[in-house]
Amino acid sequence: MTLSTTPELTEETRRSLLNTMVLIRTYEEAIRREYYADKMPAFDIGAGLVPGEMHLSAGQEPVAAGICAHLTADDALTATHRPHHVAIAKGVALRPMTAEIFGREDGFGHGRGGHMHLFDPSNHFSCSGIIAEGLPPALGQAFAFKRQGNNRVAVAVTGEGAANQGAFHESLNLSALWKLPVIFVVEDNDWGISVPRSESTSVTSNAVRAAAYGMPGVRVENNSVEAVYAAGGEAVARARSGGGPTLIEVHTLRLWGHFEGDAEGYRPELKSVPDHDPIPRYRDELLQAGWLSTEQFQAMQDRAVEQVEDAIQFAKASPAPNPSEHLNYVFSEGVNS
Amino acid sequence: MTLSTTPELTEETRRSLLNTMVLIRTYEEAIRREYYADKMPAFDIGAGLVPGEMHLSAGQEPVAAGICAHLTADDALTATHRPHHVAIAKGVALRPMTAEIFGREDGFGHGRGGHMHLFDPSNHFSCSGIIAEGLPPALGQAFAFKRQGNNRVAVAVTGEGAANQGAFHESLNLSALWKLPVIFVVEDNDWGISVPRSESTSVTSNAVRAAAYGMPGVRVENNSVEAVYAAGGEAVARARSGGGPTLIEVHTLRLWGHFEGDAEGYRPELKSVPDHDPIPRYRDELLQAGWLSTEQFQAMQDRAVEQVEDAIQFAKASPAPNPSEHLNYVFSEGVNS
Amino acid sequence: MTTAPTSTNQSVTLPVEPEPGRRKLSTAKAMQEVISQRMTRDESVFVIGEDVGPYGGIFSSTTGLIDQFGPERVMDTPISETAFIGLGIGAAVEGMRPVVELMFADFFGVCMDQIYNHMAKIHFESGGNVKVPMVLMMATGGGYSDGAQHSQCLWGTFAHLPGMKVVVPSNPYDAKGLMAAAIDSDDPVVFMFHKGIMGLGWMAKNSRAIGAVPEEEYVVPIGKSRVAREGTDVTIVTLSLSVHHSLDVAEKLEADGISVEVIDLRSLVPLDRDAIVRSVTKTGRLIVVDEDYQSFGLSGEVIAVVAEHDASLLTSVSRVCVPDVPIPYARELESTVLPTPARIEAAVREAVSR
Amino acid sequence: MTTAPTSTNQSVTLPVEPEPGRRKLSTAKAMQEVISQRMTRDESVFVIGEDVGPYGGIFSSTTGLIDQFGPERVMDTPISETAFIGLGIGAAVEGMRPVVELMFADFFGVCMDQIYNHMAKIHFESGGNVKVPMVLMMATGGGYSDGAQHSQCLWGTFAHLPGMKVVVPSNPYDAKGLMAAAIDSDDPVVFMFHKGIMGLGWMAKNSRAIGAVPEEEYVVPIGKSRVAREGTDVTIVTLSLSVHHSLDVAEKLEADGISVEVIDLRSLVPLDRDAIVRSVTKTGRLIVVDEDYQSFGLSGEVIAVVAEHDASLLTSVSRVCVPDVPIPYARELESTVLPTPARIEAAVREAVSR
Ligand SMILES: Cc1ncc(C[n+]2csc(CCOP(=O)(O)OP(=O)(O)O)c2C)c(N)n1
Ligand SMILES: Cc1ncc(C[n+]2csc(CCOP(=O)(O)OP(=O)(O)O)c2C)c(N)n1
Ligand SMILES: [Mg+2]
Ligand SMILES: [Mg+2]
Repeated sequence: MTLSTTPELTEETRRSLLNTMVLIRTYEEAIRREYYADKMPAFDIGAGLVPGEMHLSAGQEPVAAGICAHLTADDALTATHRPHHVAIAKGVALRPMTAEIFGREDGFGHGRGGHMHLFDPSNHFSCSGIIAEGLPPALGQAFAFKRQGNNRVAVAVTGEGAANQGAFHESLNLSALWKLPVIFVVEDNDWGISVPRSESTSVTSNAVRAAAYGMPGVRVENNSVEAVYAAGGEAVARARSGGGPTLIEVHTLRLWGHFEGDAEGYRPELKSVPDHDPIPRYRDELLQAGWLSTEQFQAMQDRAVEQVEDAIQFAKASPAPNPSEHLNYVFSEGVNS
Repeated sequence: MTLSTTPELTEETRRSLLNTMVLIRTYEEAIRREYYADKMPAFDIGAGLVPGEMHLSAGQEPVAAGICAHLTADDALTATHRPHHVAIAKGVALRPMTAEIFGREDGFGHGRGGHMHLFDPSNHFSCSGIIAEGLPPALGQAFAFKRQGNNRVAVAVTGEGAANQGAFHESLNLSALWKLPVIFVVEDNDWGISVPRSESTSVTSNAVRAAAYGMPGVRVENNSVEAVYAAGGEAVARARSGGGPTLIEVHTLRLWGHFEGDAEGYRPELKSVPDHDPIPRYRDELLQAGWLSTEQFQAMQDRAVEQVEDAIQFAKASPAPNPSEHLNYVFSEGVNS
Repeated sequence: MTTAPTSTNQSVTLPVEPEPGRRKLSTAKAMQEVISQRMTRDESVFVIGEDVGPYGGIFSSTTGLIDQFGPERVMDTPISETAFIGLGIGAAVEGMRPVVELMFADFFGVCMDQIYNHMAKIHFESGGNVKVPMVLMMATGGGYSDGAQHSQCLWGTFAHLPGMKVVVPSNPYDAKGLMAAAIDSDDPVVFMFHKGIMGLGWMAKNSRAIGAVPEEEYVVPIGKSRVAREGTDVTIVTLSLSVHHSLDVAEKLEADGISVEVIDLRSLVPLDRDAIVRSVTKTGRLIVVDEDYQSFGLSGEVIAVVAEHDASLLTSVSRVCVPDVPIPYARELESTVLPTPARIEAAVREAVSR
Repeated sequence: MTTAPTSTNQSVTLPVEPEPGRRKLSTAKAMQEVISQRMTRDESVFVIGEDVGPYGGIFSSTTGLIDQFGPERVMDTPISETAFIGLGIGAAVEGMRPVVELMFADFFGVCMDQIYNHMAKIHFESGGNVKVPMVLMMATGGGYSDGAQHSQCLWGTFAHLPGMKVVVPSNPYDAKGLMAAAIDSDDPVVFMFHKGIMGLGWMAKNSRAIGAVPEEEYVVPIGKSRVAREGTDVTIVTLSLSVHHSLDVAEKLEADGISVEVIDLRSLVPLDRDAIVRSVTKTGRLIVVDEDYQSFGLSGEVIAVVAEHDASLLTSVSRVCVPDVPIPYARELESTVLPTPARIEAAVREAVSR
């Protein structure tokens, strides 16, 4: 399988895309390791240093890397229950993010939020665990940017399962109507937990749904980071220049379970899934074309491990929140009810 | 303006369509009369024999007549806050319906429901005042019919404003996916209360939204009862034969205010609205073509007045619900909480 | 997010509850006035919702604003409550101060996730780093035969879920001052106005729906109740339109030598627990009058607050609420389930007879 | 609608609360079993929801059903709660008996209109002419760091709104019998199962999440509470997982000579008011333990019920609930806001020390 590479990309951009993907994967592997470290042999979801549900994004790195390459810290992005890859690609700092995932005081939310509720105001990054409900707030961020008269944009990421939720429809209509600078990114990984796309979605491509709102829609096949990059570039440019919203669906891959601990009995082709891993594929392509050396790749990996392990050390060293402060942060002035 | 008449229609069918429209209009005019009768000179929404909000359907008769001509009492229909026209066309009995609108004991809901909550089980007719939320239950009725293995269908009627609500999207997707025998009818009367279609909807025709679900979509222009009849016939036949759902949007006309008492300051072209009244237009067309005589039309009107006034008399003669029974009907066995 | 405030709010501090003066306004006009004043002063305030533009709000909460501020700052939305309430949240997160109207409280079911899982929780989940300074206003209440889906109060439903303030004014003066406080608040505020207190020309109203309101801006602090009438025999704890019914009853019963104290809560969250306890301590009798459903709501909470303080204050306690039945359409039935003056009067007479 | 029942239910009457016997099941298995038994007997029963098919329900409420009954009667849905709950309503109206799963109670905000304005009100609005015999089941509760949007109980929210029964079992025996009653009921029933009582292999659980369950069908009538443990010093009124915590505490305190009575409510609607009053009359002390948010919910209602009966029974009253704060993620914080055995024990000791 060859990727449709975009001729005008520089070697550097290509390496940078790969680098982002490598950093994400390194992160997800490390979180996975930490997640299971103290839950075995009898898996207990609430036990260990990283408790609760854990939705990792391995395989979906091309979406994050390709879209976020066009964004700055001033742009906004809302993510889902599966937020790490886009957070990292968006430039969210690994230390406070990881501390939050570990439920520590130095986390973004002082341990109140957790892995599905990461808020980085300096990056205008946020996420939510309720399906498709991250879309409407992105509209408001885009609305504020438009009112400010600058060219900042908002990206709303969601899954293909989420595209059947009412909030999806309402958000696309309103953003098209008000010509808001939003990019809707649908990550089609073929599954919504155990439900295959064919049993959730009445059409084969969500891109066709863009026509229902008079907005451009594009489907990127093959989990190709360069094709995502191209589609994202066009959409972001359109939004920045006042051209309104775009819908991008990317056919991507959920390499692991829906959440950690998912036995995936419902996914018969599970064994062949790793063959489609986008990272070795892209790496080999760049190596073959001479755009990447083995040393460069090794350095990428080393740097990624270093950053990730630093963040994990930081998280582990951070204190737990003080239980006596359990009533804080409900309201800004401190009253509760 | 001429209507696109459907050649194969019999004279009788044409007269029957007109007859339904005349009955509906007669009904709405009578309700309007009764509604205002004891609210003047100072309009008080809660006063009089018919209190509360009142959404009348004058101008939208072609939709009701054209669609319901294909339905029997065994088919289901869910309507909106503006339910009278489709109720009447569906064959709902005028006496208990009117008694309910007057809040009387002999009404369908013993006075509990009112004008937005008419339930006629023998006709599988219901309505709801929450925008687009009448659609999902229609799916369930269609689902039950499908499971029963008969060829009954469910029709879900809604406004063009409602087509921007999340429930619309979810319902279309699920019905297409499960090939449910549903017909979605969008009444595009150009307005959602005071908001024109152009300020609510990002596309000019909701029929194009059908493509987002892989279902057939058709837009009927010009408020033509015969074109509605044709589109409805096709859609109902498709649903009955297992072909799944269809979306029909009809460009219709809200002849009066959103609700009674609406001054319509927002509708500048108000004065020209009556010129587009579909009933005199269709009547003249049939008269001109020789498919209707003046006597026949007069008889239609007389019969309509008779039926409607009978229903109103019935309602007025019906006792008010007994206040001591105010806790009834919460649960079937009588406990409340 | 908090890094990009666009607020041009020049406010220092507004006077707190000044003398009402002599100018009379309806509650609707008082709301329009204060929203207009805040919009004038603060570019970051804008108004969105269904029919808030040329129509001016179905219950006149926004009349005239579009003429004054134009369609850039007063926008009609599609019927997409989830999308436009979410839009308000996102704009608030970026430093704006949206005033969003949900036409009827009854419609919360189509958009509650944005309200309670997002608007109300983002500040907490972010450990205080992201603020959502937004007002979500909505009409509540029945009494004019609008049926089971358009007559509900539902404030108990909002108040039960943490993270949003819940404000329920009863009169024009409070509506203006509480709306100013709501727009100023860095926290999300649900502002629930009963249709019967708006002073609408087309709906029967209590005469107190029109009252004295200062022209200048001021705040009524959120979380402080008001003694709407002092009395010594019975405490009625109530809010919204029921305050007026209670005052009517209190006036009537004065002739019979029964002295009724009426506490207007003004907000459910925060709940002025001290004021409740203080009044019941004085009168020794408690009646909660609430147009919301009786069980699992405000009325139980008020009683529990007193019980936790001192249960001996509850030797006389009763509730006048909607008895856990949907609001019926027929006038004869609706007036039976609503907390009418007749029911309130009966409850007071019963209380003092014990 | 009522004219077209497709029910093939052959039931006469099921035994009411038979002896539990010796066979032990988890709550999840007890639920699967009874749904399967009803489906076998009644063609009109079907199951829909997200991941209820091959996955078997995220919390194992439907494991095995698709193998037994096939994809015609056990259907995975798109993530479209409004559409598929509405589908359940429409099918129920036509005489079927849907069992619909909302994966987490926390998601009610995306579909509440169908639930509270339709499922719960159609029977009333139709004057009793249209029945909605539907079960809406959902997982509730926290304790495993799932954060503010996946850990809520929220039963107070459902119970406040009229027209739906609200059932909250605490153990396998009750879950089976209450589910049978729910499927049999001609009224809509919200069936809320705490994740911590399901007996899942992958989650810490109380040992009582596995218990004796008869193999045959039976019903536990909806609306009748259970004395989970008799005692004389303090009454704990509670439900769901907190029943087990309360029993653990009661067992522990027995050694100290403190006798705790534990009332398992089993349903909020109908609420077994008599049983509450009866127990508090006996013990003279009331503690409400509730994993839902404290204010404007169940705990206030229970106290109000007693106050209305006889406030002198409330000289010792307290609440162990979630203190009006979203459920925090970090374990240290979450365990501080949940009604843990430690908090319950402290409340009991405090009560008897007075
Ligand atoms: C409103 C709502 N319904 C259901 C869920 C439970 N849920 C969490 S993730 C998920 C599947 C999402 O699928 P998709 O949108 O394709 O995203 P993916 O997990 O594949 O990234 C579901 C059903 C939820 N969080 N919110
Ligand atoms: C969820 C919800 N939002 C808002 C309303 C208030 N409302 C009632 S009718 C209406 C306009 C409906 O427009 P449309 O769907 O075009 O139907 P029409 O009135 O034109 O027949 C609105 C906004 C409602 N009833 N429900
Ligand atoms: Mg997916
Ligand atoms: Mg319309």
